Amino acid sequence: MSLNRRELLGGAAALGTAAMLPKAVMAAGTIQLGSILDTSGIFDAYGKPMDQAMRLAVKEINDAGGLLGKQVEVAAYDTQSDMALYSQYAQQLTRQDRVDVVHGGILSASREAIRQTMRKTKTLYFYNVQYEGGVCDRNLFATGVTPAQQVEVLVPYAMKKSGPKVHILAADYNYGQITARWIQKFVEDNGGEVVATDFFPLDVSDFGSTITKVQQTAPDLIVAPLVGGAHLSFFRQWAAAGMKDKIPLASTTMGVGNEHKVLTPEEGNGIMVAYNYSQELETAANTTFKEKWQAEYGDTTAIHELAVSTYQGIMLWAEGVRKAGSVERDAVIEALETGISIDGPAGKVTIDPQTHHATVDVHIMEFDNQGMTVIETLPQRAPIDTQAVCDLQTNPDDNTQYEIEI
Amino acid sequence: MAETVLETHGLTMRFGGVTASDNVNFKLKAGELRCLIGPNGAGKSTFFKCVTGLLTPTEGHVYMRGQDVTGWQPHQIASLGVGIKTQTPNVMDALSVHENIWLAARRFHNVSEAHGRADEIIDRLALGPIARTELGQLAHGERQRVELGIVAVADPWLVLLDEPAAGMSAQDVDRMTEIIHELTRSAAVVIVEHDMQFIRSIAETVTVFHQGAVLIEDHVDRVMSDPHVRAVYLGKNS
Amino acid sequence: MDLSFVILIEMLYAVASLVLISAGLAVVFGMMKVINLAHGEFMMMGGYATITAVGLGVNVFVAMLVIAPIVVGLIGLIVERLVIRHLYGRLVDTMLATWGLSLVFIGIATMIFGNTTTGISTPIPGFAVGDYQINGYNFFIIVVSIALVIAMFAVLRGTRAGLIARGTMQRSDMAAALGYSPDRIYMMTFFCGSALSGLAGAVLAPLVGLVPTSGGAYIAKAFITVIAGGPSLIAGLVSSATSFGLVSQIFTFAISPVIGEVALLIAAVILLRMMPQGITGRFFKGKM
Amino acid sequence: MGRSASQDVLITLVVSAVLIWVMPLLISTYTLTVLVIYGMLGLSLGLIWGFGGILCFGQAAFFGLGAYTYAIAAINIGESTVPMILAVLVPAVFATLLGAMMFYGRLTDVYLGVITLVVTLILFKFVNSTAGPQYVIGKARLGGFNGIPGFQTLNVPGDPDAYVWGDPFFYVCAVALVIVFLLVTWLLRSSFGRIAVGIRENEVRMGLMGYDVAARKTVLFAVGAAIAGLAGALFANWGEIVTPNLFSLGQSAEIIIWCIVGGLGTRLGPIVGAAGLAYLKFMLGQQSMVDNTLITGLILVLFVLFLPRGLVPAIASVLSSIFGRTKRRPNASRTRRARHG
Repeated sequence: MSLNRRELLGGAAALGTAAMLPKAVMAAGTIQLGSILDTSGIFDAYGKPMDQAMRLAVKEINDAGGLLGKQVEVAAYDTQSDMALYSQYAQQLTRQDRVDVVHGGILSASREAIRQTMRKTKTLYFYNVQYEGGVCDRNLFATGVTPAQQVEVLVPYAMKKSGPKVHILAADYNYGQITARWIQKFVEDNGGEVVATDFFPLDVSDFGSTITKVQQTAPDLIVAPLVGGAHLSFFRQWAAAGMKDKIPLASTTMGVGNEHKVLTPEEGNGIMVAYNYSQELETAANTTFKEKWQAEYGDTTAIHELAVSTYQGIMLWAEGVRKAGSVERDAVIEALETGISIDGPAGKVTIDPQTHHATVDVHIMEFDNQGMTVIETLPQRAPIDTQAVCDLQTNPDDNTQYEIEI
Repeated sequence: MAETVLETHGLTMRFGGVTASDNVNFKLKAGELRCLIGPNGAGKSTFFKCVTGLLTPTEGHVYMRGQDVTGWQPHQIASLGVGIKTQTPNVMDALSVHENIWLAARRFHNVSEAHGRADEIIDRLALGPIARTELGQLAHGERQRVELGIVAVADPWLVLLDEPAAGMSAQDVDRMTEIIHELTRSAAVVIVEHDMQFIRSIAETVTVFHQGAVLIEDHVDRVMSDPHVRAVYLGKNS
Repeated sequence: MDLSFVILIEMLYAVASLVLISAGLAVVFGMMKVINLAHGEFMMMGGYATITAVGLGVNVFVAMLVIAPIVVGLIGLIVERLVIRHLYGRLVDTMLATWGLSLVFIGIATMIFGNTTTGISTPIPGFAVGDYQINGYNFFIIVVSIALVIAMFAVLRGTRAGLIARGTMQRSDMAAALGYSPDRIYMMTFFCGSALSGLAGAVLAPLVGLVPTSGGAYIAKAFITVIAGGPSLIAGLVSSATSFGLVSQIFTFAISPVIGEVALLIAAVILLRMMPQGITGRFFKGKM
Repeated sequence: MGRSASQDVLITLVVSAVLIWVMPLLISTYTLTVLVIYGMLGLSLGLIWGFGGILCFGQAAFFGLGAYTYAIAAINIGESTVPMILAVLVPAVFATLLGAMMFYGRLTDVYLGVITLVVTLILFKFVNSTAGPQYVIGKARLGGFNGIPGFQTLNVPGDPDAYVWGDPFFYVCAVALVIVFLLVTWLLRSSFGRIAVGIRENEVRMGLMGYDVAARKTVLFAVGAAIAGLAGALFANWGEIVTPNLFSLGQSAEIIIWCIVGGLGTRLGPIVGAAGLAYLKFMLGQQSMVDNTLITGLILVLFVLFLPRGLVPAIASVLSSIFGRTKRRPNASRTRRARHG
């Protein structure tokens, strides 16, 4: 690809547009942080707390005197759960608002919709969401957990508690497909067997036949990376059929958007999960964080994994800026690549220079009375899945989302 | 001997258990004007619909100029040069008189010829003053007249009319009679009607339908005096 | 043996839930020739009404079977008075207006309840059939929809209101000529239709997680079932729900839930292509 | 039509030239591009619904099909010219088959609506469940819910490295819309277009005149689909990603709303409706006071109740009453009937 020509044309276009436009009024001497999240529409259960976390983080930074002596100003857009608006607002943020960094994107599709725009316009981009892993792009930092980080610890634990025969029920999209493969790998690595794998599109909400089918395969354990409101029905119908005490459940997704607060204790108790964050984490950092959230929003029930990832993502970026002494993209990337870490509400988060992903603490947890009780903490798990395919140190021009061959 | 333009062999149409049209054999010569009469439910409208392709007969065949057209679509039958007018006015209400007639002419002629033909028919039917008016705003009689114009503009050799005089004023009926006579100069005409007054004024040969079958087929005067026909119309069984 | 019994129950359940999902829409369409595209949102509101009532301490069955239908029926009444009544006889316009209303309801529900999935747990425990566990709530849904069909039949056959309703279905002008105000009949019909939608949403709520956009999942299925059923209210509803329910469950068990849904949709296309007036337009003409 | 053909073309060209020059001064070209694309999509439904009486609940199916065809072909071919052509042809062929099935089956209004809706749902469900690695066309993974990113975007024909993007892409889209608009104008002035309007008004009569109604509706339907497909391909280029949402009922709904709000039975209405509402949606995303779905819904309800003919006819009648021009009176019953088609 002749990138030069493209950049030339595009650059000229951007310049031309900017010159003609009434430039967004921005106070000189502030740092612009762009945010692009679904705060309305069907994904707003994820997006709203993320937006709150973002604003909380920025407020904290500003209250402490800002970055490099400048205040951080937020330019936030609501993409209304509409993929087309991601492209539009990404252009708005990069070409008109000319922000210094963009945090945001929820679904993988939304990330892919804006990632190239960020890259082309050389705008540093943070994607702060648990996702399927494998994105290799020097311009992007992904601070959420990836499947291997979760599955590697969750599967052995769950199998030890139940048995070797595993049935996988996964959401039928990118994330579910990739996670299912990782589950299969770790089940086999631990001497188990996957008896069946079923995929469900995100709008399937009737699991009656599935529950019958699971009983035919008679597994010892179900691992269910199911996603979203419709799939929540599975856990409810599973309990309603009286299966909950017969076959244990584990999930890599349940609870990311606080879904466990919707299930009753009878439906939820005992489901095994592994995440970076839980509201029930009994650490000083988490207590402080919840107090700050409480002071700002009055209610901490909305905090979830993705909100905390966002908060940590912004703090990592801020740390990078401090270290670089500049908001200029390349300087910040270099600073982040030194392996910067912060202590977030969920523990220590370190940037992995090789992949631009994060090394985080992973907690094995079980649902208990609509909370997530930490059973075991595994500190500083590296993003081994992405590490297997991506090395930005030797190949900084890489711009691919790899599907990791296992 | 004039050519046979329309012929049916054993035309039968059943709806569930009801036989609406029962083994009808019918023959029409070129240039002939024929009225189909009969009380309500006698099967004349069903016969009409089978002939025009609006219904596909259960049994039997329809021939036009010797060609088997059984089961053809209305548009295929119309394309042969058959003009059809259904019972209720079937026109394009949001279009003007001229547009309505032009569309009919356009089927068989190119754009400019179609304009010429349309203008000519509009003149002939004295529709000139309302040529640019939308049909939705016209009176019933005028709309019926426009529909006849639509039929006439295509130069048909066979014209099938279902109750053309229904709901019209005496004056309108007179004009209608005139137009139909004019049509017979170039085409065979079949009229489904039960207005006896109108039939007397227009018909020579009439075919009487009763209970789906042909009861009698003869000159209008003889039919009118036939005791069977009278009985049928008065509802008695003879 | 156990397995075939379980599958049989699943099939019955599929048919029953289709009946339930479509009943409200069928009543409104059958009587008024109005297609209420906000039907799914009425169901969604039925679900929220139930959850809210249960949250306030009401017995779950009272909430589902009494409170939700009444609440949604009243909402329907308001909608009918404000919007639908101005659009009678304009099929497409009512579709568009109710479509707009569905968006409005989604918006309002989002503002009140947020987009977080909520729900209540099923009030009936599961039980074992041989080696298999089945969801006891499925039986409840089957029973409710059978009761519903019988009730609809009884009302239409056995009551004065039903007689008027049947008359209106056949010839709306006749009812008016007999001195019954069509305005009132339509108002009542829309109330009943909305209440049925509310009931369906309420009864299905314990099985699924509820979000303001939940209605969208139902409307397409209900729409297809009602149209494919054709002009006869009960016969159409039952016959098309049965055909679609069976087709989708057979494919679900044989292959996967997605294929089941696709099979339902393909069956609808084939059915409508073969019988453009719906099943009852062809086989049950003039019955109810 | 009131004006002569050449006048019409001249006015269209002048007005669009002015707009293409002025609009980028007011709105960023990136946003304008998508407004233009949506305008084209609105026009595609406006043509078949407003002038052919075919209410299609699944116009988004053709839009999505165009976008996916482009993306898949572009990945496999690596040059954008053939993919662009395919993106127009594939939806048109698909619509021909679908249309023939429906129109020769004499399906009308609601039943037609159900079939188009169902077909859209099938496509959506299918594409949505293609996340697995087994769903590959040539080199292109279908990607399921996540869609397909990273395909070759529009290039100067014959030179795969000369990308057309940014401002130039806007001009390409704008000119494409003008060309499509002129083609639609020409089509509607032709006998074919006038016959289509006749069919919208009275199918039976047109059949009795000897016109093969089913064939003509099928052709019109395919033309609409081709335009939607072109819009889809341009959209794919604009967003640089295609996702199953393009096929969604929500997308179909929006197209219908654009037509209603803009005005049915006009060529300009659907374009104005599409661009206006899409821009409104874009503006609403910058506030969080009121839920945006609510506003869209309210607009639709209010339009159906109070301005059922849509904006463009309403403005036209206001203008003509102010300037007292003896233009043909816009007929209310016309749009009404069209909708019931």
